[in-house]
Amino acid sequence: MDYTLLLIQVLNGLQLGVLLFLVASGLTLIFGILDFVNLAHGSIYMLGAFICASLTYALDSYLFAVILSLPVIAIIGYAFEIFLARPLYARDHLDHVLGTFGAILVIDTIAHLIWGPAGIAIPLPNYLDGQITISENIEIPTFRLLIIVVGLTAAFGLLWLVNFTKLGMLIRAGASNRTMVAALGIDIRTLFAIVFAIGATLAGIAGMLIAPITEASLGMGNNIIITAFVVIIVGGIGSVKGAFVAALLIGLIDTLGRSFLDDLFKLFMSTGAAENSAPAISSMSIYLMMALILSFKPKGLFPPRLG
Amino acid sequence: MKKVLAAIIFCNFLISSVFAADIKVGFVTTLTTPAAVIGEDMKNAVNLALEHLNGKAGPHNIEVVFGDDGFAPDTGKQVTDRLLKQDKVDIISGYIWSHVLLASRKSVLDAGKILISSNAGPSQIASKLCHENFFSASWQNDQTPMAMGEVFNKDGIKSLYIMAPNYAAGKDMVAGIERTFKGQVVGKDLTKWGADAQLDFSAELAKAKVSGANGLFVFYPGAASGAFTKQYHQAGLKDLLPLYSVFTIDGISLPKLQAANFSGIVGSKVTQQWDPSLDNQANKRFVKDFKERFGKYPSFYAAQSYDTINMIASAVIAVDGDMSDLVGLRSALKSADYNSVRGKYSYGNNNFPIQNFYLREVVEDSDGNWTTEVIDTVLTNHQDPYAAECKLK
Amino acid sequence: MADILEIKNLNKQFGGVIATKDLNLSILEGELHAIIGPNGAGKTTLISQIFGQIFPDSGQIFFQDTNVTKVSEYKKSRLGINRTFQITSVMKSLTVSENIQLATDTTRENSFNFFKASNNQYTFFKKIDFCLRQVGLIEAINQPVASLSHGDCRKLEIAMALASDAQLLLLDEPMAGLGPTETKEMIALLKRLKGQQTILLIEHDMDAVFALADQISVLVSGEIIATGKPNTIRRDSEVQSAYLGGI
Amino acid sequence: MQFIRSFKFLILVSLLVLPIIFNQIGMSFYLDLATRLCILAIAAVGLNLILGYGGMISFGHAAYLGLGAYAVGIPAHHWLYGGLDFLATNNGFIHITIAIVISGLFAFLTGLICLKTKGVYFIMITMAFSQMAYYLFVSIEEYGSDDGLVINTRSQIPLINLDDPIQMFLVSFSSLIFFMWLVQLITKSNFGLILSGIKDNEARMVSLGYNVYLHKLIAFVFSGIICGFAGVLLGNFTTFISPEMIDWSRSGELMFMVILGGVATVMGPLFGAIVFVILEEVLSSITIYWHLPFGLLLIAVVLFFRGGLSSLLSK
Repeated sequence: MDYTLLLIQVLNGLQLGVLLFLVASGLTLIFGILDFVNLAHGSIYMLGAFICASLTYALDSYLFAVILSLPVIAIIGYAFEIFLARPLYARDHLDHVLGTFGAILVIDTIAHLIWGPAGIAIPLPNYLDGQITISENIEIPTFRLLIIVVGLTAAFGLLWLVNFTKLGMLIRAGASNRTMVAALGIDIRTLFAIVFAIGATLAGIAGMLIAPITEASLGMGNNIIITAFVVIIVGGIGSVKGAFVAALLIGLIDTLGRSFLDDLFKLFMSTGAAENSAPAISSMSIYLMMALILSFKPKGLFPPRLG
Repeated sequence: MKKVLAAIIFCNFLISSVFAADIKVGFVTTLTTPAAVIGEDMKNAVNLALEHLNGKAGPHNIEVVFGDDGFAPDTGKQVTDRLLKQDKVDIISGYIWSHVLLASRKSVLDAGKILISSNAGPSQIASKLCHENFFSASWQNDQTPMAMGEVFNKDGIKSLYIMAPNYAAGKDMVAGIERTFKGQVVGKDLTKWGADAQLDFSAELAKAKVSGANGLFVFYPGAASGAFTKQYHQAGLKDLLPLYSVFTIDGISLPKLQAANFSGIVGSKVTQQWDPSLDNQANKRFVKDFKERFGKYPSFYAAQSYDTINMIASAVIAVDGDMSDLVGLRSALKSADYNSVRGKYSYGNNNFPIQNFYLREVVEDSDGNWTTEVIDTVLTNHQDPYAAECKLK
Repeated sequence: MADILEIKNLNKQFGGVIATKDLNLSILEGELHAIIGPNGAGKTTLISQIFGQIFPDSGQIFFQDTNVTKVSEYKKSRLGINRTFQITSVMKSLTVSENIQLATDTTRENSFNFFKASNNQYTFFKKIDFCLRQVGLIEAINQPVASLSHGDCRKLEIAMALASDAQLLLLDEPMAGLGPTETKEMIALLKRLKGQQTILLIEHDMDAVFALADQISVLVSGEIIATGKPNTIRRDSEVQSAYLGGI
Repeated sequence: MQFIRSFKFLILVSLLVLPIIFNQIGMSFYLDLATRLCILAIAAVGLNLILGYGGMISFGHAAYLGLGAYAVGIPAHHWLYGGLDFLATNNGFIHITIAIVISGLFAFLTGLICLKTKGVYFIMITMAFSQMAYYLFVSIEEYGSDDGLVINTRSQIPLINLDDPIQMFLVSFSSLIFFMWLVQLITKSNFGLILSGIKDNEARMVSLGYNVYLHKLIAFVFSGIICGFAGVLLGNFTTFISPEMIDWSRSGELMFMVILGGVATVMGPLFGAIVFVILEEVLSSITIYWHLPFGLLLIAVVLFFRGGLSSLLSK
């Protein structure tokens, strides 16, 4: 085993994990507290990427573009809550799924109309565009390191927010008992809208962070939304801590699977068969893990406590 | 409700029959999903070709009906069926993706129509699935990477790391490079493709970096190319692991890469059967008008689509608009007697072109736009390696 | 008469909270045995253990001399124990008669009848008719449950328990949330049932309990502090100080 | 009531007659459209059994369509190109048997695990299993991997020629009627009543002495088999199968047909399929941006027409 490669892949897995966390944490908050299934969460992630890309060209600075995109995305999340989510809270999950799937189609098509099908590459400032040498033969792209740092900061910020602030107390209370929050005399509608805007912003940040790597492109949200759902299901719906653990777990499994599974398979099957089945099995691995975890813990790793 | 829908369907039918043109050409490409960026280029080129022909092949009007394959084989097949049965086209063309072409092929050939691929050239169709009514206006998948393999041998590349998407064409590209490349392939990754393709290649690039290869060969067409090249650059591999690609850096990705000022790719090399700088009358007119109209260089997809329409027009003239004359159509197509933008070429027994392949380099033109330029002819009058396996004479 | 249910040294804890403590209880066949106690005394927890929704930490439960301590709820139901819930629990989207139908043994035993229509079997009509007349809901037979009043839903629950032919009915606060008139009707209904069925009743309404019960056990903090006839309990000083002091 | 009944009858008759008329006047495309519609409607009917009547929201039912289609494609592939002799056949009855066994088995095995979970967990775990099926077929190069498998010969069934589009349509149509009838029969039976009881109040059904898990599992398997059968027809109809047809978005489409039409109604899945297929067809022939009006329509249906199209009729 090549330990240098392993270390690099662990960092890559970490980077994927924190991105997943940024998307999934918003999803789990919205799901856990508002009991609202938002398939269109991935579209907000995509909008984050596109808006940031456009602003980067307009302002000629990635950094300012990110700063300016944050409130824009928060407002979009807020608007989404008012127009689509709010009328659907009282309905069952089926209606949420149908309505937000409709929203995906609408948002994706509008993005196609505004930005065209091509996708937009975001240029990075020079100080972010290079590599950082960690040791003699370990170099990783600066920007990927930045993603890890930003992601972890956001994660700990969110954990702090949820565990040690008044808003967080309400959020936790809301996750386990909605009527209690109402009984505390809190304007539940405002709380919901705030939670929705926070969730959207987190997804938007993820989009802004990934765009300089993979470009802002149509359909990028639909790729990540299913994985994000896997994350929150594995972690336990409503649990930010669960989402964090599951996101890192899935990021690592996916990345390590992609990089080492074919070598592993070559030990007991032909090279051709290994090269062919490894990608499929590694794409399958996160679903396998989810099925396994759910068959032992039907409510995920950290089910929110009730009552 | 039912009545209204029936009425809509009926009107649809009326409209299409009232304005029916003499010759209807079906053109299947990708108009949605991020891959639509290719489809749009092709559509533009088809419309430009029609304009240059004044919408006519001899005395016969030509109308092109576009179909969107949604980047998925089953949707592609469905839209092919619609073109055949609802729009009743006389001939079917287009197809960017090998798997879409493979899925749709049977419908067209069973209906007794001519099928012309404007891009995809999977090995199966060149060998055991070859058919007298199928023609390629582009190349067989293996050929372009085979040309690249020769370049490696000349440049003295000894070991190679390969990355390609996991679908028919991706596998053909890998097979092609392995055919001519004399060194050693030290690693290979086939990544997920399709509507939710993998776009973050961090794990694969990390493996490639430590693999000890002298070069990295990739095939990432369409929207994936920008993502790939950017990450290649960010991973700091430029000097360590030189990049060689086919169908990845092209007229579609270059403007985007230039907008992001990704100067690392200027000077990188690709192989192709066509280039905007090729010196022939048809190509000059095509490139000039395309640039004027759409504000950028045409891609090879566009060139092949432009050729497709001209090729069809030449066949229509040869049979004087009688599209039921399959024998006449076939022999006209097979003669390749039209002004192709790639220059003169001919057809092999499997109806794939026998043509030149060039080495091209990414350069900045006089207006400061990034494009490519031919620097060498790698293969001359090259026939694909599958022709012998095709039963056609 | 023999004991239909016997509970020996039952213990149950949730985290650090003791819900049931060394509990012993016998119920004679045919009697109406009421359990009273302050909120949080562990009454519902006790019923849930008897019915098998939760299992005790230690101790045994015998039903008709069979040890059923660790038998899960759906099997208990098949053995002949049935319960109603503190919060009304009926199938709201179905009709009254369908609810009864689901409660019968016949439906349960033919539950893998895939193709035979369920609603034209003669035996059902008789039983449904009987049960609904018992509780006075016969007019509502074809109504969807969603349209019933709260009181009627509680009656429906009793009817469902009857339809199941259970030997032992566990009724968890059947008067909860009922108005004065409805409470009177419910008491009358239970009076009619008394003697036909063995009933274990949990109830807050003291008037109802003293009017109905043959035996009363008083549960405080998971422990039974007294068991006896209504008059004995009424006079018991310990009970009065622990629970009835306020009256 | 009378009006609604005759309206439903009218829809069925027009679904049978109109496509054939269109075909006779040279618009054979609409015959194909109707065949596809019938096949998707069968799958929707199958899904409705558990989603509508049993309250189990499966997000993975496209997998059964795929399994059914591969049950045609794989034996036909070996029949044409050799290999795996025990599997090589173009006999339609064997194809159907394989499809039923495989999809039933897949439903049984995944159901064992899925049915331990509830609500959104159930939605996601069914999706996870169908994604696994997706990647399984992606990994089998012999059957075309990502590119899919062209089915070069249709199933052979005595007296029926599936190569004839009209016969293909008639087989699909009559299968649809059969399954609509069968599912209605099931839902009116004891088993169906119990299923509705479980959907309504699972805890209560347990306390009434039902083995809820087993009932759900059986319904799940039934539903899988119906979709598997639809898959056999789909494979024969399109003569092509690719993993793409198992993707989660296809499962979503099936779900939307059921919800659009109205859950737990006999005609709902058919209405849903009709509207879905025709809208897709009409809108996508008008503009490539057809997802925009389609999405807006979905949102409108959810916001303003609760209970789907069937509820509009019964108002």
